[in-house]
Amino acid sequence: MAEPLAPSDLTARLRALTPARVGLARAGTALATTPMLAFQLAHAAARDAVHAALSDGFAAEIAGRPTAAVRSRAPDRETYLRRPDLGRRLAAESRAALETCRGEVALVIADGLSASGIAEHGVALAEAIIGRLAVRSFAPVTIARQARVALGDDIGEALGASIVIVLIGERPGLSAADGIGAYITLHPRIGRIDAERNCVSNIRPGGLPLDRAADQIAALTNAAFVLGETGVRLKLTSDQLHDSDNRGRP
Amino acid sequence: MAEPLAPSDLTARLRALTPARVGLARAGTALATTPMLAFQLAHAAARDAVHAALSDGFAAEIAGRPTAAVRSRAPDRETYLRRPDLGRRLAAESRAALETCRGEVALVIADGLSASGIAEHGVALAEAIIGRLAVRSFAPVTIARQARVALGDDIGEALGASIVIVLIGERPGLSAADGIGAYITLHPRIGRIDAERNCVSNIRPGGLPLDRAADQIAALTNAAFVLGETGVRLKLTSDQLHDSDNRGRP
Amino acid sequence: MGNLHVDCGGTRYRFASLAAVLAAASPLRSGDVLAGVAAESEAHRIAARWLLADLPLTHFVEHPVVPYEADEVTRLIADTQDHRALGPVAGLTVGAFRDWLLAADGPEICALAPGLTPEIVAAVSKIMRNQDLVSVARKLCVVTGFRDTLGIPGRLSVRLQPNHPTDAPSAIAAATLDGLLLGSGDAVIGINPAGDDLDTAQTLLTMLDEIVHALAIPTQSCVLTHVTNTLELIRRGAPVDLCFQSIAGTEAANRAFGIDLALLREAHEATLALGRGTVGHNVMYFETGQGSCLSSDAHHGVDQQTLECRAYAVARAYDPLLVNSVVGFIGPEYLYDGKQILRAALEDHCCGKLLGLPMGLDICYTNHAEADQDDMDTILTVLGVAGVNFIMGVPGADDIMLGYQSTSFHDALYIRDVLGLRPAPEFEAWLASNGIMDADGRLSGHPSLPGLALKAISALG
Amino acid sequence: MGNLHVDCGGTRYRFASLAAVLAAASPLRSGDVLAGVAAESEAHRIAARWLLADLPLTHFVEHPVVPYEADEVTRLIADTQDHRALGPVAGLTVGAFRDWLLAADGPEICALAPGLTPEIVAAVSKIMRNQDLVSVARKLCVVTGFRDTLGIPGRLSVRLQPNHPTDAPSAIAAATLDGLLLGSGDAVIGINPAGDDLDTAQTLLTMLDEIVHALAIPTQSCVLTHVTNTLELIRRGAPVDLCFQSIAGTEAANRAFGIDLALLREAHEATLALGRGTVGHNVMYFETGQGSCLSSDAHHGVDQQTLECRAYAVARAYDPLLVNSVVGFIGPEYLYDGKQILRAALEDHCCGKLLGLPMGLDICYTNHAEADQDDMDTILTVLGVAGVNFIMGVPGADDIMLGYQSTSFHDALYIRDVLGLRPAPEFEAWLASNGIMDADGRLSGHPSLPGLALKAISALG
Ligand code: B12
Ligand code: B12
Repeated sequence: MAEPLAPSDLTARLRALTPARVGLARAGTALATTPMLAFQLAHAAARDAVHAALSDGFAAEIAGRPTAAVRSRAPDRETYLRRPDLGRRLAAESRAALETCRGEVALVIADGLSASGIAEHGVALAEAIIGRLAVRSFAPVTIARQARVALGDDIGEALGASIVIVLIGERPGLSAADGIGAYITLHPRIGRIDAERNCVSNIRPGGLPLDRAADQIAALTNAAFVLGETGVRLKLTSDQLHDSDNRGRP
Repeated sequence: MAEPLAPSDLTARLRALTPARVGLARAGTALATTPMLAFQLAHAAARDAVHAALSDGFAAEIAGRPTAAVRSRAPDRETYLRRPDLGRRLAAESRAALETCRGEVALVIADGLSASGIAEHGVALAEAIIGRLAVRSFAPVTIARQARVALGDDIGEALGASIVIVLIGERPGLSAADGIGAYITLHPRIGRIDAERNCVSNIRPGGLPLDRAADQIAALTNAAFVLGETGVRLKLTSDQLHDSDNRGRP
Repeated sequence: MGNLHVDCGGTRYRFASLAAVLAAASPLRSGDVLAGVAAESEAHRIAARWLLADLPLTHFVEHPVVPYEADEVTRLIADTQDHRALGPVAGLTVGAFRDWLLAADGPEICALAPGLTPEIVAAVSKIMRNQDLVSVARKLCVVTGFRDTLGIPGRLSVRLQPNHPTDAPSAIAAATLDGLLLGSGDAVIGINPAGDDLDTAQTLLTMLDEIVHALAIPTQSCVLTHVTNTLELIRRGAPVDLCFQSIAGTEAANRAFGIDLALLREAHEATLALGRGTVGHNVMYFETGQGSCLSSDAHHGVDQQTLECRAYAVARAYDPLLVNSVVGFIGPEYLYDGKQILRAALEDHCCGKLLGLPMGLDICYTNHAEADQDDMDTILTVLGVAGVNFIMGVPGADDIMLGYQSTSFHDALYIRDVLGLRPAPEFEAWLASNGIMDADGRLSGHPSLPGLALKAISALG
Repeated sequence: MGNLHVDCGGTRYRFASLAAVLAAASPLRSGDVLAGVAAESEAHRIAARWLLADLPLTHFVEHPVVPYEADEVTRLIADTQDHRALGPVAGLTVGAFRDWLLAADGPEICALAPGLTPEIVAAVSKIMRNQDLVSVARKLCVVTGFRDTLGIPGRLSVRLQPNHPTDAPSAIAAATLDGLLLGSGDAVIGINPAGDDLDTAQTLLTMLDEIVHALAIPTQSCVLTHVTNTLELIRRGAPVDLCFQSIAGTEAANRAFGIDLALLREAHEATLALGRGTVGHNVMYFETGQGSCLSSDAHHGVDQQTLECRAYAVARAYDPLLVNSVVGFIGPEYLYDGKQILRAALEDHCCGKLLGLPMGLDICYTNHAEADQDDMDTILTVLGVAGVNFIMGVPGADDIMLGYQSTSFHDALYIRDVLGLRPAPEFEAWLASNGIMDADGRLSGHPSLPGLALKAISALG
């Protein structure tokens, strides 16, 4: 390290430090052909990822309990992409079905803008969260299709839940299409605004690992009950977020 | 005219000489708001004109004789616009129907890219042409929908005609959506190329008047029989084209 | 409201409100369709434009699109308008105002800014063609400063955006170094943190501050966390250069973002009090983007572009260093394809500048939108001609945390090259003295890399 | 042909021929879909690009996309290729050639032209982004001359297009005057005649010639009639400056246009023999445009952009003054919307220049296409940055005879203004001496109108 680095060594060093597209080969000042085509290939894949769907029988049960499959009012992917308003509301029959169930914590697994992360890690993440919040009563986990974040408000309201945790597929990026975002909202009801939620983002093996994410989600959930709200006023330190035994002492 | 013209007088002079958008008001060097919006309004109208259709019973008879309605293989306007190849071939039932008729001259009235000019002046133009070519035998005039110019080759072949005259709606412009183009092809058959046709264009009251157009079309038709071909080698002088008694002496 | 109707192309078109006219006059975009306020046909759209062109500018002042009583943004607009500044155009219609803008010179137009309201600016932009939005914008120069001077004509700056999905400092430092060596970073080195916790934010701020000081870079850093977090970080004594916040054009939409005007004022004052700027004292960094009001159901039936202009009215109350419209960021729900993104980018840039703001553009798209890198090239080229203050610089154009594609360090080199644009002067001198760029503004090919890299790496340690 | 396949993203893609690879590698456009040669998916398209990038340039010479025996355009390409000129890039693959083009300087690239074939140029353009097509093209300068000098860097010329539905001379003169007073006409004053008869063409040529000489305008005129008509007009002694013809990229498509290479040679020689040029002797004016081969069913399964490049190979055999791609002219059947038109315009411009041609662009659209004036503004701006030699100037952008919209005299003023571009030097001096433009290249506002107008009007009498 006392030796000056040659440019190519530097490139290698930078690339070892981050999955970002650093140290790219150039042609003049432009991107060289190889990284340019690699980008285009990744774009084609990411565009396909948007259209991936959860398989039909996906996660019929979780942690030994049956789940409830619900749909938003967006009938198909095309409509979903153009009509976020429909993705935020439960289809009438889904709402009716949920109203027969109850529970303190509503956990929602939703396709969002990319179903792949949810398909691969959604159940594991849900189980990790349930494990950490074992003292609480859970409503049946809902599997939501064509869902936006705010669909959790409708679900939570229907279930009479005190809090809703939505695990949703984040929009696919060029380098990863399997990110999950977790959005936590105390006292869910239709009309909640985003300032009243908390968010844990980029949950995936190449991003925030599942177990650390589950720690943070559990910590935020517990802290929400103590503070009496979620949202911008609920702030935790790194220690609090990463303490897997956190029981909600902000 | 010996007096120097003020710029505004010049603008008025220019505008009196041409329907083109000359002498437009400026804002800086850009187009002023009023002519800019007038342009946008014209564009909205022209876009609609593309989608105009010939009415259902349009021109059931011409010059006292029943016409034959035919369609190309493009089932609707959307397809027509994207598939010129389909607009060049007769639908199977149309081809079959025509094969039962005969005539030396096939006259086709076709919607093309704008039906409005055809709807307004198509019949009058057809009658003027028939009048000028009274010595020849005409097959039933065909009314063609979703048609391209080369549909005339299919029609002429089906009718066993020696020559086909296609009167077709030219693409609508901003200032006029009612132009008709006349395309004349000797010995029509599928596969004729454009170099084997002649064209008389911009036929409309604000362009080439109907009677002068009919003169030219008749002159070209007669000359075609004398020369034994249509296309780039068939050239007429102004005198020949504008002589309404022309009997084809090139 | 008066009787809003117009006869156009043989049809009479009636409009229920001024907001309805504005909305129908907007070029087609998916967000307005989603909101149910878009024109029903092209002819309807042009009719609305004719009507709009004939309305006097005063009409917009007399008829706020969102009620004064119901919305603090409307109150801010009305209460701070400097009617005298409107001077030369006060008596014009919207159509005549467009003509005036195209004929006037830059300083004349800039002088209007305190008198212009977002609605006036939105109205005139709706009857401007793309080329008008370029012509007018490029006459306007809005200069701001902190550790370097941004917005000087002939210059184009870059926000270096080194995000990482777990906010790993070494990864972020690597991306930062990559960008610096490619000439990016003069607008700001700004990290979007994936997480929301203060400790991480503080760690990142400290790291950036060390890099900036160790390498003596004339630029500023920022962690784009929520304004309440930045306030807390300031209290903790973290090295905060700029205070960031996303803002929107209605009180309700801002509430959904967890902010109000008082909070922004507090943040502005607290950041200003740190006195960390050297060449200037613009300390706020705002992000906006068409669609956010509608997304939080806080749009009051107003079209998304007019609302975007209202967000600029919020921004200008706090004297920002940077205002960035993240124009294709949310997705096709609001701007469907490359054409809509380009149009919105030109509107945002021109309208923001008319209101006196230092506009930059995050020229970008998501993977659910109908757009690709070719569209970005187009938008970048046109925005460059329009004189945008700054753009984003993301490694390889791929943001691995936010999940979208923006412009890259290489894209910035492209646009600087083809248009002869240069970095901010202080930063340009720094690039030259470190052998990164030569005097012509071209990558020298022989940067004093090792030294720089070593310094950067030791700054981390 | 070798074994054309590639493994990409976990799938193996096979291609039946080089033409199939080229077609699949093209950005999406309606004409290729219509021809049934477009890629089946985005992934398929990118796979074709990977494959293409790895092919050596020599491959294209060895495997003509249209057989040598069957097509005189192929023979022209093969028989006139100067292999030595390819020198520095002869051993490269397509991908490496792209890199080379981006790094090389203009003169180095221009020196390649005689060695480049249309297929090589088409191939590399397919793996270039929009920004690459701008960057590379703007380095290339192709200068030609007749009565003024066209294509000098920093200059942008305009074809004045004063068409009329019945070819009325006074109407055409009025439109011509309008354009001249707005600074247009340095590329050529060129009329498309509505009719096909020689007398009218001769009348129009004579009128233009009188205007040009009475006003001493350093420019050339043209009546864009069929080449056989122009030959006849030359025989008649009409004042022919330039010989026009539409051309295409295959022998069969040219036959549908009523031409072949021998006819063009004859026309070139006849026009050259008139010796009417002063500063230069480029006498041909060609128009091209993607889609014409397909339209006449003469495409041999080759994509429309590769065929367009082959039309340039035809053009360069006759040393043209002007080559104009009428890029959106035919309609959405071939280029669907503003995005496809822009992309094609950038390709045509860059590829034509690579082959050594003086490229202009008719930036235009029809009313059945998904495009509008905003798209034209965008395309014009980007093409201006790319350094296009000339554009069209149509009164108010509305061609009242051809039924389509192009760029206007005002649009030309816009692009010259925002990019600091000036007319051809001889024409610029003429504009200045007649008080039409001031020294900064701005409309002076006080042209010596009356004198000019009187002269023009008496020229008609
Ligand atoms: C799109 C987006 C936005 C858009 C949302 C508008 C829209 N209609 O989509 C805009 C630009 C407005 C936005 C704003 C903000 N965002 Co945001 N946003 C994202 C992004 C890139 C994608 C989200 C996504 O895919 N959602 C999935 C789809 C299926 O759900 P959806 O229902 O369509 O989207 C909703 C949520 O995403 C929500 N949302 C968006 N951002 C945030 C942030 C918070 C804290 C919450 C609770 C909700 C929320 O808004 C949408 C509409 O309701 C994520 C990063 C990522 N990779 O996920 C960051 C992200 C979620 N946002 C973030 C932040 C910090 C913000 C801001 C607080 C920034 C600021 N200082 O003001 C603001 C305000 C948010 C709020 N309270 O409303 C952080 C959250 C960090 C954390 N762990 O808490 C993230 C992770 C990115 C980042 N690091 O900056 N954002
Ligand atoms: C589009 C167009 C073209 C396109 C046609 C390609 C296509 N796929 O559409 C291109 C650019 C290739 C073209 C080329 C030429 N054209 Co042209 N073209 C037109 C235009 C603008 C519109 C035609 C239209 O709307 N057709 C109606 C639709 C529904 O029919 P379509 O089946 O889709 O179109 C077919 C015909 O239009 C035909 N066509 C096009 N031009 C010409 C010209 C002649 C002489 C013939 C016989 C046929 C023909 O080609 C199309 C495909 O088969 C007209 C002007 C106008 N306002 O009409 C000029 C026009 C018809 N063309 C004209 C000319 C002169 C030519 C050229 C001969 C120019 C030249 N010197 O090379 C060439 C070659 C034509 C040929 N023999 O093939 C003149 C004809 C003058 C006359 N009275 O004879 C016109 C009137 C315009 C002009 N003044 O320049 N043209």
